[in-house]
Parts: sequence; C-alpha cells; structure tokens
Amino acid sequence: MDTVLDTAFFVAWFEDAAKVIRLRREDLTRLDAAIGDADHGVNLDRGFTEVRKALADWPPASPVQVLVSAGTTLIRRVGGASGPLYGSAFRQMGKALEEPVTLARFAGAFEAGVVAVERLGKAAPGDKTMLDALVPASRALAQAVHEGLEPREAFERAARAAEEGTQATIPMRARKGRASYLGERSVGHEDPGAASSALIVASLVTVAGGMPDGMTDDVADGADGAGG
Amino acid sequence: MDTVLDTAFFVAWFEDAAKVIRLRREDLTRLDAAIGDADHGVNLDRGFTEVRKALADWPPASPVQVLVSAGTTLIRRVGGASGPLYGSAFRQMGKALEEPVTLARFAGAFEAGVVAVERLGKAAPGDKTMLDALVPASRALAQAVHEGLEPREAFERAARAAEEGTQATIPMRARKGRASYLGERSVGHEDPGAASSALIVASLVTVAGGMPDGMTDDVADGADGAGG
Amino acid sequence: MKKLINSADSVVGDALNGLAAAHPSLRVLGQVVYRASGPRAGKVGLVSGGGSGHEPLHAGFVGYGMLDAACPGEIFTSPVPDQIIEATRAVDGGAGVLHIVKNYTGDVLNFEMAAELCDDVEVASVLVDDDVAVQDSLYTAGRRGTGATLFVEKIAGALAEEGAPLAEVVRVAGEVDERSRSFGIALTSCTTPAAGEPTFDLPDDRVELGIGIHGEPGRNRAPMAPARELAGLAMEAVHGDLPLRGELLVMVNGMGGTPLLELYVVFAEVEAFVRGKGARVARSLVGNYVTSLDMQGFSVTVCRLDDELTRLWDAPVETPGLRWGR
Amino acid sequence: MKKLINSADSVVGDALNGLAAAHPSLRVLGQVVYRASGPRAGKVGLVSGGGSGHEPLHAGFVGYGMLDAACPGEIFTSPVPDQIIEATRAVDGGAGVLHIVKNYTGDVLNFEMAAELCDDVEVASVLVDDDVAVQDSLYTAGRRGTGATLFVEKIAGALAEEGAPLAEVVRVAGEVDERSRSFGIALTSCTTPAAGEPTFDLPDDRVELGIGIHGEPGRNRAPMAPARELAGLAMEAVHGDLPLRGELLVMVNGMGGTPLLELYVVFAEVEAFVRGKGARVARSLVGNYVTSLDMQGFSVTVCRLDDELTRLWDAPVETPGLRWGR
Ligand SMILES: Nc1ncnc2c1ncn2[C@@H]1O[C@H](COP(=O)(O)OP(=O)(O)O)[C@@H](O)[C@H]1O
Ligand SMILES: Nc1ncnc2c1ncn2[C@@H]1O[C@H](COP(=O)(O)OP(=O)(O)O)[C@@H](O)[C@H]1O
Ligand SMILES: [Mg+2]
Ligand SMILES: [Mg+2]
Ligand SMILES: [Mg+2]
Ligand SMILES: [Mg+2]
Repeated sequence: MDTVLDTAFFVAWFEDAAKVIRLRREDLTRLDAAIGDADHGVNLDRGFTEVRKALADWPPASPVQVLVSAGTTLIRRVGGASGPLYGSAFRQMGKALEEPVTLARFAGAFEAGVVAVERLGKAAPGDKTMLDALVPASRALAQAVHEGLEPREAFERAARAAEEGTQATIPMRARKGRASYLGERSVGHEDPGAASSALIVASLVTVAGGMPDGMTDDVADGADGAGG
Repeated sequence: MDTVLDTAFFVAWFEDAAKVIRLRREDLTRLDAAIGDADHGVNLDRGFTEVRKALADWPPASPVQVLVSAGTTLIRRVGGASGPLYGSAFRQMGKALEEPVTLARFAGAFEAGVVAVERLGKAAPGDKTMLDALVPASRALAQAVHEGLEPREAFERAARAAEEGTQATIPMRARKGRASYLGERSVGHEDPGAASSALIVASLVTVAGGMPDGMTDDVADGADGAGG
Repeated sequence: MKKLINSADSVVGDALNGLAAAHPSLRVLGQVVYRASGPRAGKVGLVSGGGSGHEPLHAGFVGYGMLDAACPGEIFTSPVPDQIIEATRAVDGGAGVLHIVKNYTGDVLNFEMAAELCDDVEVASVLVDDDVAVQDSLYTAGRRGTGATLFVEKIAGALAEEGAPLAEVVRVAGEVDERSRSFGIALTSCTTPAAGEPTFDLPDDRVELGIGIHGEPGRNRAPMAPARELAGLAMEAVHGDLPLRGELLVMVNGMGGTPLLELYVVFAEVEAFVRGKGARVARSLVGNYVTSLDMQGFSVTVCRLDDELTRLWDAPVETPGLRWGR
Repeated sequence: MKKLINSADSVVGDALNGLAAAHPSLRVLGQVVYRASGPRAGKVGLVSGGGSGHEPLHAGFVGYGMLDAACPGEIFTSPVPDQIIEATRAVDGGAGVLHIVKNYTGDVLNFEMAAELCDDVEVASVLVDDDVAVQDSLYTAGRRGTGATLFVEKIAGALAEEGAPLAEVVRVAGEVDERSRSFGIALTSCTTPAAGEPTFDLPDDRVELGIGIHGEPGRNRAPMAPARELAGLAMEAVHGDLPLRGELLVMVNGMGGTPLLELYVVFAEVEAFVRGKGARVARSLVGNYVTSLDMQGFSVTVCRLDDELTRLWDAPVETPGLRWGR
C-alpha cells in the first residue's frame, strides 16, 4: 500500500523549512548581497515565520489547505521577487494536489508548482534562479515515482538534485532577477533563490526521515521534534 | 650703531613663514582636527601664499608697507578666526612701527600686534590660543632689547619662548575659539594657532640668521636663499 | 554599522510613524501612505511603491500634483499585493488608477498580482525602465527603473490633477519614461539594517559604475576620478543611448550619503556636458531624491522635454519631497 | 577618502557654479550668492554666511522670504570681510541690512570687521547661539549657532519681506534665537576635502554627543543606542535648558550622511517625547538642512512658537532649500 503524506506531514514540512531558513538567514542574505540586494534571507525568514504562525492560528484540515495557506501567506507577507514566486508555487501545488496524497500525486503537484514559477517569472533552467534547483528536484521526484521508491528515498534524490542544481548556478551568468543586472559579474556566485529552494526541498527529507514507515497523523509531532 | 631691519628683511620674513607653513600645513591641520575643525593649516597656507603673491605683485616700499599689506591680505583671504586675528596683528604692528626699524622699535610694534589680537579675540594667555605663543615671544623680545642683544639672538629668544608657550598649551583647557567647545576634552592637545605663531616667530630667526652683521638692502636675497 | 533605528525589524514602521507625525498632509494606514485629503471624485488615482530605503521616493511624493498613495515595502523589498490592492481601492475616484511600477522582477510581480485582484477598479500601469547601465535584452530582467520614476510621478501626477482621463495619464507617463535615461555611480556601498554590513566592498581607489538603487553592485568598476570625469562617464552613457537634444530636464541625484555640496559640483559638470552637446538644461533638480540608504554616489537622469512635459513639470506640486507653486 | 570633487582647492567655487547653473533664481558674483532679482527698495536686506560644508545652509536659503545674500567661506571657514561688505552693499534697499551670524569666533570677527567697514549702510546683526551642548560662560567662546540659524533666516526673512523696519526685523530675529535650542549627536566624523581623512575617529559602538556643525568632536562620548534613547538624550538636553511648552517648531536635521529614513525614525521619537512633556509639535522639518559634509548623525532644534512666529514661519518662501506658498 502507498504511503500517505498527511496534513501533519505538510505542516511539519513548513515547520522545518521555517527553522532551517531562520538558521541560514544570514547565509542567504550574504549570497544575495553578492549578486542582489542583500535581503533574500530576511525576506524568507519573515515569510516562513508568518507561515508557521498562520498554520498555528488556523490549523489546516488537509494537505491542500496547508499548501494554499502557506502560499497565500508568502504572497501576502514577503514581497520582493521571491514572495510571489514561492507563494504561487505553493498555491499552485496545493490546487493541483489530489488527496489522499501519495508520492506520485505529491510529485505531480510539485511539478505544477514549479511550472507556476516558470510562468510567473518567465524564466527557465540555466537563467540562474530558483528554477535551477526546483526543476531538477521535480524531475528527480518524477523519476523516483517511476522507480517506485518510498517517499524518504525520493525526497533524498530530490534534495540531492536541488543541491546539485544550486551548485550548478555558480558558473552561470544570470539572465533573470536582479543578478542579471551584473552581467558577467554574476558568474562565480551561487544564486540565493536556488539555495533557499534546496533548503526547502531538503526539509522534506528531514520530515520524512523523522517518520516511521506507516505514516499517521500523530507522527507529525515526532517529525517536528526531529526537525527542531 | 643699531642694526636696521629693512624692507627686504620683512619681505624675507613673510617669504620664509609662507614656506614653512606650506611645509607644515598638514601638521597644523591635524592639530586643528583634534580640537577644532581641521582647517588651520589650509587656512594659513592659503593666506600666506596670497601674501607672497601680493608682496611680489606690489613690491612694498617700506617695512610698514610690508606689514600692512600682509595683514590686509590675511584679513581679505583667510577667513575663520585666524584670518582676522593674524591680519589685525600684522596691520597693527605695521601701524605702530617707526622707521628705520631697530630691534627696539620692532619689539614695540610686535607688542602692539599682540595687543590687537588680545583686544579682537578678547582672550588672554592661558586660554589656549595663539596668545600663549605670542605673548611670551613679545616679552622675550622686550627683555632682549633691555639686555641690548642683537636681532638674531633676540629672535632666537622669542622663538624659544613661543615654542615653550606652544608646548604649554597642551595641558591647558581651552577657553576661547572652537577648542573651548570641547571642555575637558581639549586638554592634552597642542593649540594649532599657538603652533603656527611659533613657526612664524621662528622664521625671524631663519631670516636673521641668513644675514651678515651689518644688514643692508641686498642682504635680503641671501636670506631668501637661506630660507628656501 | 551604526544606524538611527530602534531595530532592523521595526525601521520601516517607525519611519512611517515619523512621516505621519511630520506631515499632517499625509495619512498612514496599514503600511500605505495616503493624501490625508482622500481621493477626489473624477480624478485618476496614482499609486506607486517599492522597497523602502529610497526616501523620499515614494512616500515623500504623495500629495497634490503627484501620487495619491505610496506602498512602501520592507528595505529594498517590493511591497506585497495586499498593500497595493488596498491603496488602489482607496484612491479610486471613479476614473481609474495608474500603477507606476519600477521595472524590477519583484515590483512587477507584486503589482501585477494586485492589479489582477482589483477587478472592481480600472487599473492601468506604466513600467519605468530608464537605467542605461542595463541593456534591455533577453539576457537581463530588462532595464531598471530609477530616477525617471520621480519624473513620471510628477508629470503624470500633474496631468491627473488637471482631470485628464486614465488613457491620457497612461500615455504621458509612458512618454516620460521613453524620453528619460539614467546612469548611476557609487563611491561606497550601502548597509541595510538587517544585513548590518556593506552589501559590497569597494576599495578606496575604485568606483562602481552602473549601479541601481538597491545597493547592488554595478556593471563594472573604474578607478576613482575627479567629478568632471565621473560626470562625463555617466553623461556619455546617457547620451550614447538617447542623444541629448533640445530642452532637457536634468536631475543630479544623491544616493543618500553624498553631501549636497558635492552634488552641485557634479551638476556643474553635467550642465557643461549638456551645453557641449548643443542641448540645454531647461529644468533641473539637485539633491537626494531616489536614494539607496547611506550609499555615497550619484545618478543623473535626463528627460527630453517638450512643451507639454515642461508645462506639467512646472505645474504646482505639494508633497514632502517636492514642492512648488503652492 | 572619495569625494565627488575636482580638487580640494576648487570645491567651493565648483559647487557655486553648479548652484548658479541649477537655480536661475540665484546669481553668484565674487563668491557671494544673491537673489537674481536684486534688492528691493525699502526692504531690509538679510545677509548671512559662514563656512561651506553646511549645505543647503546658507546659499540654499537665498530667495523670496529668506536671505538676500549668502557669503560662503571655504570649507568650515567663515567668509572674509570683503565678501560680506560686497553683499551688504549690494542688498541694501535703503532700509538697512541685517547680518545673521552664527556664534563662532571666526564668523563673529569677520562679520564685525565687515560691518565696521560698511559705514555707508545701516547694519545690524543678530548672533545665533542655540546649541545647548556648549555652556555659555567665561570658559567658552559661548554657545554655537547651529540649527536655529535656519529658523532665524526664515522668520526674519518673512518679516523683512513684509516691509518691516530694521529694528523690527532685529527684534524678531533675536526672539527666534532666544526661543530656540539645539543638540546634536554624531555617529561618524566627517572628512574635509583638504584634510582627506576623518576629523576624528569614532569606534563602531560609540556616538559623539553635543557636536557642532564643523566636524569638531563633541563634549563626550556615549555607547551607541537605539534611536529612541539617542533622541531622548538630545531632547532631555534641550528640555533641560528650555522647558518644552506650548506649540513648538521642531527640526530633525541630518548631518549630511544620514538617510531620510532614519531621520523620520528619530522624528517619531522626538515627537513622542514632546507629547510626553505636554507640549505639541505644531510645525516641523525633517531633512538635511544644516549639515556637516558627510557626517552621519542628527541634530534636533526646537523653537517655542507664538502667534507671530507661527505666522511668519508659514509665510511663503521660495529658495532652493526651503519652499512653500509659492
Ligand atoms: N524571473 C525569475 N524567475 C524565477 N526566479 C527568480 C526570478 N527573479 C528572481 N528570482 C529568484 O529570486 C531570488 C531573489 O529573491 P529576493 O532576494 O527575495 O527578491 P528580490 O530580488 O526582489 O530582492 C533570486 O535569487 C532568484 O532565485
Ligand atoms: N578668541 C581668540 N583669541 C585668540 N586666538 C584665537 C581665538 N579664537 C581662536 N584663536 C586661535 O585660532 C586658532 C584656530 O584658527 P583656525 O582654525 O584658522 O580658525 P577656525 O577656528 O575659525 O577654524 C586657534 O587654534 C587659536 O589659536
Ligand atoms: Mg534580494
Ligand atoms: Mg579651524
Ligand atoms: Mg529585494
Ligand atoms: Mg574653520
């Protein structure tokens, strides 16, 4: 029987992502200082903190609700380029998500989220943006589904792909976002949005790793503890 | 027979003072940075450069004319506190000077110049101003006249007194000028105006030292060379 | 880093409180700055916004003859759609609302989202993209909006104040943008309150050419040079893109940390350059108008005037940052 | 040090060329800045001046409703008598001339000399000495003139514009000075073009309290603190000297290198302080008005208004640095 990713799993995902972003806030901002305007870590930290608050204040009843609430909160609270982009990604992911959530359905929804980013930002892989982490992650997920892997392993593959995609942004010359203003000078720096995307995907691993095989609602607390 | 200080001597004095002030411009400005507004060297350099130019453009016919021209130029070109103070000093010195200029007459006129500074600035020795160099220099000159010394030795005494007076400003707390705004914090710093006064008095030694015993008009060129 | 703030988190809100306290002509509600007098029936509403840290842009340009509302985001971060939606609805006097948007991905996305969600208001938008340091091509996010934003806000604001319909206001706003070009040079980086350290390091003998207004590094570096040469570099870049001709509106703008004395030195050089090209500075602004926190440096923005634009530029304006004629 | 200048020697002249080019309402002749319109018969002429580096003070305040002429000296160096004499003679419309002099030894001496030599013009002078950081006693050169200079120039200028006789203008100018107090705090030193390095060193965790406007060090240092505390320190110093009461005119002034955003943060605190004392900010200015080159920091100046002063403050003014009502 397929593992089901329940509401608690999604809540735990955002909880963990929020913690990691808080921890890496200064690193992300420093990456943005090199080729942008030194606010990416601050922006995402503000947004994910609000996401946590929203999820606590209005406990969501379903995975779809988690994603839509998170996406809406990011749009409403982040601003900048990354707010609408991440916000739309999660909202579209939520809207595309069928419940109960199997890994295959998760992968499909994830791809819908990535497509939303592509549409909104009019960017493609190779432009040195978050898409250079998200697109490989999405492909890795699809491949894992194809291979019939368990969520944990699938997430590990996606996280690895996102991380590799992030590293691959270093030699790229930016064609979208603020970094594109630097022309050649954008070469040699890691894209902050790709870096934050890799962190968010990696949180899937943490949360899945903290979960016993048969995932249930009360597992979330454990995941939360593991991510803390 | 008394040595006579002729026009060339006075011209040479300002020539030498101008050179020394140019050389020490940054030092004077740095002293002013500590307890003032970092412009004393710049101010005096601008002024004495103009004095040299004026003396070259309208060659003065007498010691009185040298002093009045120099004083007027300083008033017209320096600004700040030191412009009117030095300018008035030299103008009053010129107006008080009887010709031909003996050392005694020079000392009397010098005192008149110092009194002009005291009147204009409403300051007294001990206030941590140029007067702490000028008043001792004036007294030393008077004493040298009393003792019947030759100009060169008299100027040496005056220069020493001015230098000692300048050093004595270091522990003083300023009561006049910008440095007074610092209150206790003015203690421990040399007054820039005293320092420049000591340089100007020291130029008398340089110029007198370059002259043979019986001073004549053609002596000035030698003095100029010595000061260069 | 030393800054006159209470905390990095509260700086924008605290500054807005100060703005409201200082200017009875403004009202601040929910991180939107409005004219205290409210919307005027039949007048096109003008809304702009963007990251904070560019003061007086935009909030300082709210008032008679210019903006109806400004939406300040966090430092260097575009505002969120909620602010823009609220502002748009609040300033609508029935004649529609113009969004004046500086061309940055974040500003564009947030204003677009807001506009889509304001389906009850007729919304048009103009994209300001005047910075010649960025080539508009497939390889960039397009030219940045910088100094010309002020020109667009002033001139479109004057036309709106006259009661012109939305389509007319849109046309003139677009015309101002098309006729305007900018180029900026930084002597130092700036320090955002949150980062706490300069965004980039710039040696004492180097300047950064082709900067934007977010403390981002420029296209390249050059040796520090006298004002005449730096002004020449900036003006050549502008002139190379839009030949200087006829009557010009010229702004020499400080980046926030450069004293007015130096801006006037630069203006003298810019004016001489313009004369050298056979053009004329017909109107000018010298000061800190579109800033980048405490950055030292300047930008120059040129707009080729025509009679209509000149008349609208000269029209009365009454804002904290720009005021004449009343 | 990087500055937008051609050379340290030419900076004042170059900036004056820029000022003249930017403002057709001004005329610059022999290092004096005049209204291009010339003197008005029967109107008291207002002349001020002082070292350069404080822009827009004084030259930026020449124009209708304020000064008739400004005499800029070299950087931080008071002007020479020649400038003042020329300005005084040129602006005399037959009703006499008021010299507005900031209380610094250099300014006082040069203006005094000039006044003495202008025996063909009726000259009066007002000494501005508002800075409470300096105690007026036998042990100092007396209180410095800082921010209140702008208030005196504006209010006396408005009265002169109304055609009041010299004695009246002198009275009001003196009244403004008596009712005004200032206190300044620096976060950094400034760098003069000639010296090329900061006038003093200030560690990253310290501020300089009780600074003037010439980059001179203050009375003492204190740990860096949030805006609320720094504003409180400044306001306590002011309030301790002149209890805050009634309607106040308040200026939060930047020292030249501090962005407007931070000045608004400070203003919010100052306004709250005033309210806390039961007084009211009736009029205000927030911006860089009386600066110290590129210094970061602020000063606050408070004037206790009465009906006459409020009316004169509100009267139209049209200068590059201050403009309203026309
Ligand atoms: N058009 C785009 N498409 C996809 N991602 C983009 C685009 N523009 C920018 N980004 C991403 O956004 C990141 C910057 O986010 P952030 O710093 O929060 O916003 P801003 O650039 O407005 O300051 C970049 O590193 C990049 O990954
Ligand atoms: N009232 C005064 N009487 C005598 N000398 C004074 C007085 N005020 C200032 N000075 C002298 O002037 C010097 C400063 O000159 P300067 O820096 O050129 O002028 P400013 O203070 O206007 O910048 C001080 O070091 C002091 O010696
Ligand atoms: Mg950014
Ligand atoms: Mg000085
Ligand atoms: Mg940003
Ligand atoms: Mg000085």
